[in-house]
Amino acid sequence: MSTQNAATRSGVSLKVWLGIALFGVVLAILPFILGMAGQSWVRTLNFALLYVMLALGLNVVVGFAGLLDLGYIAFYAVGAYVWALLASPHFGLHLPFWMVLPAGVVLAAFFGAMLGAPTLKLRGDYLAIVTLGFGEIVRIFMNNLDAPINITNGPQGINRIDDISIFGFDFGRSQEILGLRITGPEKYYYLLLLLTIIIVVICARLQNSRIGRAWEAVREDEIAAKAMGINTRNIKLLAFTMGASFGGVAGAMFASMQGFVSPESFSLTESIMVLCMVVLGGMGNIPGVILGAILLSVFPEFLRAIVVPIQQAVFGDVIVDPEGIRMLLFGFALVLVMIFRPAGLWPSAVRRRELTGAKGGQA
Amino acid sequence: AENTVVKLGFAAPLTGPQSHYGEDMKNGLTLALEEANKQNIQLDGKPATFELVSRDDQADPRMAVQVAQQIVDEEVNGVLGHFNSGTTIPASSVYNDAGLPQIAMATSPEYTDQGYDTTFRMMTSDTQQGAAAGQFIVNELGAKTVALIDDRTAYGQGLADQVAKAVEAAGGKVIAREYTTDKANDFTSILTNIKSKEPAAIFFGGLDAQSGPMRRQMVTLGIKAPLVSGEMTRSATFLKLAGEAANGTYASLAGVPLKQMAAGEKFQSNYKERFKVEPGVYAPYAYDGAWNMITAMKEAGSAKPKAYLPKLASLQRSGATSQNIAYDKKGDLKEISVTIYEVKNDKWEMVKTMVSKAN
Amino acid sequence: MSQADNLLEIRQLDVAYGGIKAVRAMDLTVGRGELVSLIGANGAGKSTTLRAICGLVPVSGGEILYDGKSIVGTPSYMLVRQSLVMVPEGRGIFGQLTIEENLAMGGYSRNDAAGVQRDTERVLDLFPRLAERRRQSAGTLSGGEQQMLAMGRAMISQPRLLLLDEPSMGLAPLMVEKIFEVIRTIAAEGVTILLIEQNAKLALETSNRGYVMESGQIILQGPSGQLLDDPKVRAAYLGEEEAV
Amino acid sequence: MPDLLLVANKLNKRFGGLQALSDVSFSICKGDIYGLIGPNGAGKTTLFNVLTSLYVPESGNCNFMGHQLTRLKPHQIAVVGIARTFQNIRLFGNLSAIENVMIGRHIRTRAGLWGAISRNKRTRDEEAAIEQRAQQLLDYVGIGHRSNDVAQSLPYGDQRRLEIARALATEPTLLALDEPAAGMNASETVVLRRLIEKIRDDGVTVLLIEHDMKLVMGLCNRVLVLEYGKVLAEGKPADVQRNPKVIEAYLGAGAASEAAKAPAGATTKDMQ
Amino acid sequence: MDILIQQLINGITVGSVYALVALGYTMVYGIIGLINFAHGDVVMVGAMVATTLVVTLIGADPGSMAAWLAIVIALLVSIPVCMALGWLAERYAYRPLRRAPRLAALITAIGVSIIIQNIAMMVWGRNYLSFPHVIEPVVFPIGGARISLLQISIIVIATAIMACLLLVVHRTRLGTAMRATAQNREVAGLMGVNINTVISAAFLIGSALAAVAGVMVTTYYGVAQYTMGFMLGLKAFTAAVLGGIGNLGGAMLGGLLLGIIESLGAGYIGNLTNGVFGSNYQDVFSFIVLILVLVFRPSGLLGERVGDRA
Ligand SMILES: Nc1ncnc2c1ncn2[C@@H]1O[C@H](COP(=O)(O)OP(=O)(O)OP(=O)(O)O)[C@@H](O)[C@H]1O
Ligand SMILES: Nc1ncnc2c1ncn2[C@@H]1O[C@H](COP(=O)(O)OP(=O)(O)OP(=O)(O)O)[C@@H](O)[C@H]1O
Ligand SMILES: CC(C)C[C@H](N)C(=O)O
Ligand SMILES: [Mg+2]
Ligand SMILES: [Mg+2]
Repeated sequence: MSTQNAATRSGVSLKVWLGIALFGVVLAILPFILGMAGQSWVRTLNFALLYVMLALGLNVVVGFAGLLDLGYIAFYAVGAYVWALLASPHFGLHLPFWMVLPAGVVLAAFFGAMLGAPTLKLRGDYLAIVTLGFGEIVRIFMNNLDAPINITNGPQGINRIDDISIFGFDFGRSQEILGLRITGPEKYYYLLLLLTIIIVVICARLQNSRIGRAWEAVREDEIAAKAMGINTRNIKLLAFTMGASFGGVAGAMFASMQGFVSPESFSLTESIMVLCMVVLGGMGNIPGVILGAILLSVFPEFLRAIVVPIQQAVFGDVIVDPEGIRMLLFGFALVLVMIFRPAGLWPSAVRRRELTGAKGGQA
Repeated sequence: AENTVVKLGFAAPLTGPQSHYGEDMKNGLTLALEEANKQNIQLDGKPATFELVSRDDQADPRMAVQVAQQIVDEEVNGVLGHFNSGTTIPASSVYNDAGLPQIAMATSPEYTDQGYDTTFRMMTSDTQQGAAAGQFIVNELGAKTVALIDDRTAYGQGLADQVAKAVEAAGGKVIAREYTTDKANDFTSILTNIKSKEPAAIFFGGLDAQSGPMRRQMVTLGIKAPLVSGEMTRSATFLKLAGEAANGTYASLAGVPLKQMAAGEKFQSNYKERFKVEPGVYAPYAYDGAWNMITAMKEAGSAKPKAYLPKLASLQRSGATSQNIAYDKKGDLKEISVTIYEVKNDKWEMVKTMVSKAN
Repeated sequence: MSQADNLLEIRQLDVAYGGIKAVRAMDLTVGRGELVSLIGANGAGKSTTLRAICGLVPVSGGEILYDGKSIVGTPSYMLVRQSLVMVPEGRGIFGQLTIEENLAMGGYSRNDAAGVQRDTERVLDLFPRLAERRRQSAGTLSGGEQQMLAMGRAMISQPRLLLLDEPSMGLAPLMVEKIFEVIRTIAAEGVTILLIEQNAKLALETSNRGYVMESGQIILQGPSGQLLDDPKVRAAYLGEEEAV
Repeated sequence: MPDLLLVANKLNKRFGGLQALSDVSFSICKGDIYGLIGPNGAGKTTLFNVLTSLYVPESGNCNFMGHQLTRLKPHQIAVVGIARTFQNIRLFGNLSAIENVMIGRHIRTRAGLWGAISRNKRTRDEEAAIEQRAQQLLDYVGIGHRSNDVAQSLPYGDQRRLEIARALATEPTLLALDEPAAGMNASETVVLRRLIEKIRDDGVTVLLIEHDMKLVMGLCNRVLVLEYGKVLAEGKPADVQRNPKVIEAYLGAGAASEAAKAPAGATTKDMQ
Repeated sequence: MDILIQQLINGITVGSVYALVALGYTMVYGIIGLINFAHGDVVMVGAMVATTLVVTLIGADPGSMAAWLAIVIALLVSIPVCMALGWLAERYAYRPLRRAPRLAALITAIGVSIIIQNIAMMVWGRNYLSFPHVIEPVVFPIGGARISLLQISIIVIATAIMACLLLVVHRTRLGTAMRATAQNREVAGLMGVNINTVISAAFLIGSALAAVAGVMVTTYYGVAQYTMGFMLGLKAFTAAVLGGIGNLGGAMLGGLLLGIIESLGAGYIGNLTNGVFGSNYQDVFSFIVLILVLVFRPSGLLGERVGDRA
């Protein structure tokens, strides 16, 4: 195995490095290219990156450890609200970036563990419904904790949240750097890109580690995993915490980017959306998950951009409700992709096996 | 000579369950811009053509920021919208960053409380409306004990809170507070609770999709108290959903009935001619909003935001909805009116208009 | 043997999983009333052969004739109605159904309630352990008990051709004897049987003819007695140490 | 007096109305290959499940090198030194053979979250060692050439061997095998027998459930016979297989004579 | 006391509807292990079809036809429509995925749900349909509480249907075949069960129940709209899990319980917490009950605890 890898590594290394370098350059100038078409595309790109983080986090739970989590968005919400509460006029607190972000991550991770604890014994779809419930509980609390003491400001949400600012470098404002005008969304892009890369590296390393293997074992057969001495409780908790902390990072970024959070951004539909990204892209496979997140976050925007113009071009008028068509196409896309690529667009080797290895059954 | 193209951004829910409100607003704006284009207005030294750059925010805060950016990218000269509080507020910071004046629909008070100089309204805020409804309940209906229900949306909760304040201020008492959601259609449990406390009136902050069935269930449960609600309930849908039970329901609506508006009849006939349907509640306000902005531009002789913004702030004009349109320091309308309607014989009928001059 | 005498006839059968060929150019026949055994090492392709006959895996080449008619592509539920019954490897009992319900499933494609009832009683007589636990869910039975249940259930299906995949696996010695007795009884009643067994000695002692399979191919065939004496068979399948 | 490794005392386990184990007591010494036989449904697998804490017994206890097994969680059993295989094979079916064995190394390795993320030298060395050891174990059980094949696609016999390799990866003191020869033909069983002997010779005590009497009688130095959850007999294989109660309940006449032909386990052991 | 009784009546009525919908979830889940996210939308279609029909039959002129006759006709039409819908979804969206990983099927179900909703939106528009007010609001007092004839009908009909279903599943050949297919599809095939037929049957029965539930919802609340299936489906799914998913009795129990928990929750949280929390925490209350139940009984109230035989 390793010898084989080493051989290929030296063989194609130049090409691979060139590829990576090229990819890096593309990533580096992407916002400026998109920015030419309008800053809103940079914002779309930023959201795609946020979803990549979320999908990677959920992938740890669902893809690596095999725990179906339908309430994942709760951690995103926790991250976002921590930022909103600690850096906005709501409590008059304006704590700096390097204090708020860790707080958000830690609190999200803590919620991850809290969710994990009561659900450890549950299997498969029982877990799904409990996590779903958990997600709703978090949302409901955020929607209602404006009384008796106003903590979250309820359905009104929290407004005028601080931008991230590092050593006076404010991510929310446009400025000129070395004669180059760089806008707020563009600055956020680089920050998000950096965070995304860190998360990708962490995920990749975890997957190919002792812990990653323990997750695989739990996913494949929990009893056998126990017999191997794996403390399945801790290992599942770890998956929840890791996944949640990535969600927390994404949430904090969301809050500062938007400047506004309200509970309606953290609905069950969002959780389902992120799950779709993970599964459609290729559960358990990091590149696949990234692909899924990017496609599903951009695809609706893309449809929005074309449905009306196409109808106008073809019929000369908007005949069918554009929203209906857009969602209809989205639904069909989900169904068709799953039918033709049940393991996802870019599946991991293991998932592909699951599909072909139909031998045995339950016995 | 070349024309000055004046682009006005517009965003509202144009798809989804609230899209009819968005369409209504959009029609009102379209009417205003078409009129303006016929008037040969000179801006920045050239004849001006007005264009609407319209975007769908799906009533979703996240989308709202996204489309706000798109509108800014289009280099518009000003913004009309959004519709919901949840979308208007986050989007307003994007417009403020770009220095664009924004005239939004009703929304919760926070919109103009942010300290931005670019935020204005087309009609009353939820505070003003809630206050009127609260006063009506206590003073006109004579209900001293009131139960409140809201749907935990930014709109419903905001409105119910204002009503609560107004009720207490008028000497009434809020004796029960219950909650539902904007997706529910079973209210029997909370109504059973309320019934046991025997309030003289029930106020609901939320949509007609809820208030309709709610009213029916009140009757089934034998609750005699009247239902009072906000503008969303003053709809044909409510009448349809509540059926015979609808009678005895009150609703407050910002503004005055078209017939009583300064130039309401004229607006109504123009609108009908142009769009072949009756104007909705919001169309005349949107129409006035657009004219407010255009008037400010005319006064400044320029469509540049920096140039006409002060003129907008000091605007004083007579429009379709009121003869006395002017903004206070925050961007709220100085003179507002709220009308209360009641269902009688299965139809909405006007009860009373309450005009107040704020500040 | 003429074609009409063969209840099952396999010609040049190929079966593949993905790219891997598990069965290659296999020829095999089972005459009416015959008890034929098929032996071979782990992974030789025995189970795959049975699964192909029952339509559980797609056939990539060749013919399978049952009662003179091709059954390639016929779904398994249709085959049962033609009295072709299989007891799968690993027993395939319905864990959450009771023992009675499992047996009832054996009679699923029969239309004579009285006959099913009679056969059920017979099976319960044959396996008193099952009778003791009629209402227990089958999933809690021990391995051996489950095997008995699977056999009993198949008997209720009134097979003409019975395919058995390792019926002795996991059974206590006494039980193995008993199962083989049952197999002989069934055979004596005129049911044609194709038997896969790891216990090659017992299988060959019980059957009329045998086939030996290796890496997807038949490498030896003949009357069982003859195979039992074959030195290659003795070395490879009967575990005679001196020959290894 | 040989070292006692495991002492079970009056274990009881019920399932509803069924007494699956009643007052089962026995002891295993270091170096034993201890046979566990009995009719189908006698409670052998249940006993395994109780020993490995998958089931909690109603009463009784079980001492293993000073640990009370009944108080441990299932995952702690492997840590104190008991590894097992399953009657219905429970491999990590979609993972490759070598990954299965590498998972077995879990409790004998340490890399944690930080090690995994930073991938420091220690972690890299440990990973290399895990992989190396896993490959060794696959070679040891004789399926080294299939290390990259998916567990599920292996033939039955190889899957059983893989389960053994995976269990050995936890470095057990006691290896509990539940019908390892099921589904193997006689020749393959011979190979398996050599493997078990080798494992014993390498210092691992073996507890073996098997219905193949030739294997049991040839391999074990002591045998425990269960019937209806009760101990029917215990002792040297030669004695057990002559016990008329055992013959009647379990062996049947045929198997008794068959087994008698096998060389007695005790002698094999004495020879070493 | 009156309040308690009233809350129980409220709860049992909604609970009966939840139970009917939950049965559809559980049947499909029991057989193919799929959380059929689109099931709630089938209920919605049932409600929409029924409402449209009743409106057409007697909408303008309440005297034109007996209300009950119109509703029966509506039922007779919406049942086959829903059955066709369920069958189509199974045949073309889920069947190709029988051997696929379970989450793939789950995502497909989400896709199907989106498709049904949006087609419904195109057919019926976004506005709420109103069920005509044709049923005389006959109300019986029970002490200070009130129960309407409609509520009684809903409870009685739902109970009767559920009893029939239990008989079918536990006493008929089809039922045993269903349960066998649920356990091991391949072997069920070897027993002569045409598993495609059996799985289709589960979808057909589930969808028929959904249609009935849809008609009940729209007659009871008087509203129907294209998004209504989502919440209802979610509630019913929760109920199915509460009772033990895959278990018919569990679905019924879970449905009833959830209905009661919700209404008691909405009714009493305020009193219990001294007004700190109110009916806005109703769903939190339900989910906490659910979580507690699952912590102590990990397979739901009546779920099969398969001794996971190692
Ligand atoms: N679902 C599958 N996917 C891929 N390969 C398979 C599958 N099922 C079986 N095989 C392979 O096909 C070959 C034949 O397997 P088969 O199960 O028919 O063997 P067998 O003779 O019955 O062995 P055993 O005695 O172990 O039951 C083996 O190499 C096996 O690994
Ligand atoms: N989880 C369980 N629930 C109910 N009964 C069980 C359970 N596990 C085992 N049993 C019952 O306990 C008895 C003993 O089963 P066990 O599996 O221990 O037998 P065994 O000796 O291993 O048999 P075999 O040799 O056939 O594998 C059987 O009658 C079985 O039905
Ligand atoms: C799958 C369902 C039709 C049957 C279900 N397992 C029950 O009996 O409750
Ligand atoms: Mg086989
Ligand atoms: Mg056993």
